[in-house]
Amino acid sequence: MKKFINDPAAVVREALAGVAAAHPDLRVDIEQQIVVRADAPRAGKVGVLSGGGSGHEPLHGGFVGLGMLDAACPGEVFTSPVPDQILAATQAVDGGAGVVHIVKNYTGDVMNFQMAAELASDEGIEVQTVLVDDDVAVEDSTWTAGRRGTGATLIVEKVTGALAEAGASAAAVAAAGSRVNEQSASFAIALTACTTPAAGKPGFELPDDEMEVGVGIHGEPGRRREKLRPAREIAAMTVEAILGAKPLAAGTEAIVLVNGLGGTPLIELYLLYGEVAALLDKAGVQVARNLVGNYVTSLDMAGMSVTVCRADAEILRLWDAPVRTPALRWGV
Amino acid sequence: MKKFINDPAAVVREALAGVAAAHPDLRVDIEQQIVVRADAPRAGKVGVLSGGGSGHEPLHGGFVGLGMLDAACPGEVFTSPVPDQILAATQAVDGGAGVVHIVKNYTGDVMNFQMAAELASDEGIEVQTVLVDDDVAVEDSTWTAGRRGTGATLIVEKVTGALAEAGASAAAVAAAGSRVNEQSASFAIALTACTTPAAGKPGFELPDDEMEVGVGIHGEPGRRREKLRPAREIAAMTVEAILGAKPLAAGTEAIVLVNGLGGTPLIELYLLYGEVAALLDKAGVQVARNLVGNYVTSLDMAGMSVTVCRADAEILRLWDAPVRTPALRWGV
Amino acid sequence: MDVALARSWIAAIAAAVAEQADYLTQLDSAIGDADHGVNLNRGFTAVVTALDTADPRTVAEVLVKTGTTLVSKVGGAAGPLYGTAFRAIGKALPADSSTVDAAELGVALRAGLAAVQKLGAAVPGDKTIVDAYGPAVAAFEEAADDGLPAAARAAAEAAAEGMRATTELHARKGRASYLGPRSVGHQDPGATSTWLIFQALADVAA
Amino acid sequence: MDVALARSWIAAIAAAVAEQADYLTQLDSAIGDADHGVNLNRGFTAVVTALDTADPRTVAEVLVKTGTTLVSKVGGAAGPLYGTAFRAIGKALPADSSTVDAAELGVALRAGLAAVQKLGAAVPGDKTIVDAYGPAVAAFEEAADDGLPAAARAAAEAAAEGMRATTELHARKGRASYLGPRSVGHQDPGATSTWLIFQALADVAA
Ligand SMILES: Nc1ncnc2c1ncn2[C@@H]1O[C@H](COP(=O)(O)OP(=O)(O)O)[C@@H](O)[C@H]1O
Ligand SMILES: Nc1ncnc2c1ncn2[C@@H]1O[C@H](COP(=O)(O)OP(=O)(O)O)[C@@H](O)[C@H]1O
Ligand SMILES: [Mg+2]
Ligand SMILES: [Mg+2]
Ligand SMILES: [Mg+2]
Ligand SMILES: [Mg+2]
Repeated sequence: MKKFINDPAAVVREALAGVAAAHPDLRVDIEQQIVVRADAPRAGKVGVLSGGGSGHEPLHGGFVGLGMLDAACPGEVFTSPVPDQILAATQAVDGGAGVVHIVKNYTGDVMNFQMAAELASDEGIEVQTVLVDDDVAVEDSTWTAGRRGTGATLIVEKVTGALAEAGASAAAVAAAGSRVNEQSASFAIALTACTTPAAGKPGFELPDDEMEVGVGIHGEPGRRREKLRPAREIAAMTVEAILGAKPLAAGTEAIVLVNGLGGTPLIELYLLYGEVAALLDKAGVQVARNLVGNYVTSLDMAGMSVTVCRADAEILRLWDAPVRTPALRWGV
Repeated sequence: MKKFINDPAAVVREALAGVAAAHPDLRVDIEQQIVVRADAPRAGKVGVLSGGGSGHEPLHGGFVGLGMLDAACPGEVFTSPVPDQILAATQAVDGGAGVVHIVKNYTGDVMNFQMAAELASDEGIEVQTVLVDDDVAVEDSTWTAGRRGTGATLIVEKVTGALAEAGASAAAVAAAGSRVNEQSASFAIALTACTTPAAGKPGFELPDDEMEVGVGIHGEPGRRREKLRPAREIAAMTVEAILGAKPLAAGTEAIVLVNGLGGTPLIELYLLYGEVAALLDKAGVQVARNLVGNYVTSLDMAGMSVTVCRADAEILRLWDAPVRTPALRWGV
Repeated sequence: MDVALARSWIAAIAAAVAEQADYLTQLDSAIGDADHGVNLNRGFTAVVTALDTADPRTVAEVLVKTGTTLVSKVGGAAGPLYGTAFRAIGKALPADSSTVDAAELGVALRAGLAAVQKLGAAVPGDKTIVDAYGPAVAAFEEAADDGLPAAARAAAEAAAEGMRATTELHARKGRASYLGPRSVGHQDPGATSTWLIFQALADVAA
Repeated sequence: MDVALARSWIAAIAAAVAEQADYLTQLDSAIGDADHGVNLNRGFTAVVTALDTADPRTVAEVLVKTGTTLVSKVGGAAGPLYGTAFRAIGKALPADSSTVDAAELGVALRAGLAAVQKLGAAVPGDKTIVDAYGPAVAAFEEAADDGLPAAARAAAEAAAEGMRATTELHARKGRASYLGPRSVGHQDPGATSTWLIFQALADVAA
């Protein structure tokens, strides 16, 4: 295993120490593993927080700040945070107006956040939960734990954060988050497996001429394995899967994310974005906003995901609202 | 070779098509391979441009925009741009006040930019050149082509761009760029080789327990090969090399960049940043500003570089000035 | 089972999980996210410390403390599931008696299974903890009249069989379900750790 | 050498570079940045097209056009160096005569070398183009009295020898210099392409 680490068991805490050193404007509690906005809690403002396993950086800690998350609670690598930790973050951002939990749809995340919400409710904090399940590679059937939460999480966090910043109620913030989720679809393809510090070796072996199609962000193999194809065809598979699952009427505006899984360089992501944009254009979709980069990652996995979010005027307005976080910043 | 590409020979042009699609506020000339700010040239404003081989994204195209570069001219992968291309970019940003070329110190880059500067001068455009050679792994002796330009390029581009935006003369902008370069030192370590699309396989084979020390950003092997060490020791080697080459008096303020070479995930870069910050703190260096991420890359290389730039009040003021580019944005 | 035996059981689980942590993680690597062994090892290490500190007076307290600690230290799917299971087992035991008999433990184990299924909504055949836990409880109940050692041995054997049978199953819950039919051919990590738990009981009760 | 032979020379270089592009790139991969073959191949492909379009009337024009095209298509170190060399060679030839003799070509090749050294500041032994080009020009000059075929053959042999000798050299110029002593043991890509250029001359002049 080739990583810039000291001890596999200490990676998350030591990375948090780096976050603390790099961003003095965030409050990082390394013991509790929570990252909180310096000005939280703000009386009367709905707190927005998210969390999940580590290994998806900049998600979620990189999105804490003005106009986005009030707190993040990163678990161990690929392991959802524990209820105590989520509760601590919830308390840290509760300004009396309720707290919105943004939860990616994984069994572990859902259960731990649910337990934390119960604990918070015992303490009189109103918690609303937005479940993100945008990954259309996983058919939502009795055969699975449901669709996974992936790239759309970023858009949900941006939109809910902006709405909370504007003073909306917890119910309104949560409703907007759920709407973004419902209007989003993602699909991912990997060229290599990632290596968790704990396992020390790649999760699977992929021959030089093959790719995993329909992967998640936890290093698991995808829905199927196929021969490696040119970027143009990969983009087409991806866009077809997305529009197949959540069709968009011609003329619809969308926010599009071409996201790297951690080990894919920007030059390839831009090349893919060019292909994706051309395909969406052909399908009559108007790309109103886009983001190209490594945002919702899977450690060092070489791979990419595409997220398309149907956007109305409200979503675009909230997307454009000022944001000041380590990984996403504009307007301020 | 596992990459999201169509044709190795078309990677740069196709990635530029993606840049054009993603950033309608930039003018991208795919034929000429140049990326230009929409409002260039601005009468009376010094044009700041940079270029070099592709494969270092977001450098340079990702830094074109308000408060930073007016144009970038990306060559083929790891191949400096040609004089015609540089000339076209120079003409595109010449507002009559002269143009500053920011050139990383490589034989090819230096020669091509020099030829372009001569062509521009033939056309009556005053060109000033800032040579960046911050990589202290390469001793500046008769035995080398001189120190390489690496991470400090970002800081030079930010500072010169801000100064040009503020209306300074070409000579003043170039002088500030050279000062940043002189006050900067970088050192890089790689865990894997990168693969250029043209070569189709990694530049070198590195055993699982070894690292290349003192690498550049072109996939070449480093100054020496060593056993892989914990992040803490790697950070120490790096900081020692930097402070050894350009010592900083206790209390000195610095801008610090912990940079990934393209294949290293953010969680590792933050972990490294924590180590680097602690070491600099121990050495009495005050980290006034920092940046952690993949900014000056070498395709998919797993590796990192540290850049330390001694910063005075003017440099910090220019660093903090508003910037609005695809890869660096604040204050606007 | 008295407090000492209950604590031996937990200590034996902790030892087994520590020893098999890599194995569990490798199983999870094939069809999940390569953290099951690390997670449980972190959890049971914390449980051992927590029990030393708390010094519980009843079997029920031992098991509730175990569950509570797992919930707050493990995370992922296994943390809430095993945590809730141990809490439910503890809560189903007589609250004030310092020993419990095999029949009482059988009832409590059944309550633990119910809690896991309530929380995780898995049914037999979904390729989860339930596929080892279910048969183990049934075997335990059936042999409860023969005393704890026999019941625990029967439970461990049934858990092992259930665990092995998960290999051929197509996962419908947890991360492995994302793989669809590709989950077939791999033994479930959670069912495997469940077997370790029942085997530890058999070992200390023997 | 007349215009047709000059164009055959360039065409032969283009063919050799195309055929050896991977080899040159692999050599550059070991001590550089793995682009030398791709770069020259792109450049000489463009040169062939440019010559077809320009249809030059003199040997000098052929070579100046070649150099100009290389400068504007290759990039990197090799583009300016080879581009400047061919431009200097062309400019050193009689501007209006449609044929040049071996002695005139020798003088021009020497001017090309001087231009390369002026631009790149490399001296013999630096592990560069100069290490093949220098011996080749010297051998060409020495054999010029025996006519073009003999002079070109001598130059190609000397270039090959110079190229092979770069393997043992410690680079002091270009990217390979960054490797320090680790550059030793690898043949220089630029010296190798220089040999291809002189070998192409020997082949067409034969
Ligand atoms: N809904 C569920 N009910 C019962 N057991 C489950 C359920 N979902 C997952 N599991 C079990 O959890 C195990 C994985 O645990 P672990 O790796 O620790 O958590 P995670 O999947 O969050 O990484 C699986 O092997 C499976 O046995
Ligand atoms: N200063 C120089 N003078 C002469 N030749 C040089 C010089 N620097 C580099 N070279 C030659 O250029 C070759 C590399 O060319 P190429 O790979 O195309 O350019 P780059 O090094 O910019 O990638 C080297 O093998 C060497 O022979
Ligand atoms: Mg997990
Ligand atoms: Mg090059
Ligand atoms: Mg797991
Ligand atoms: Mg090269």
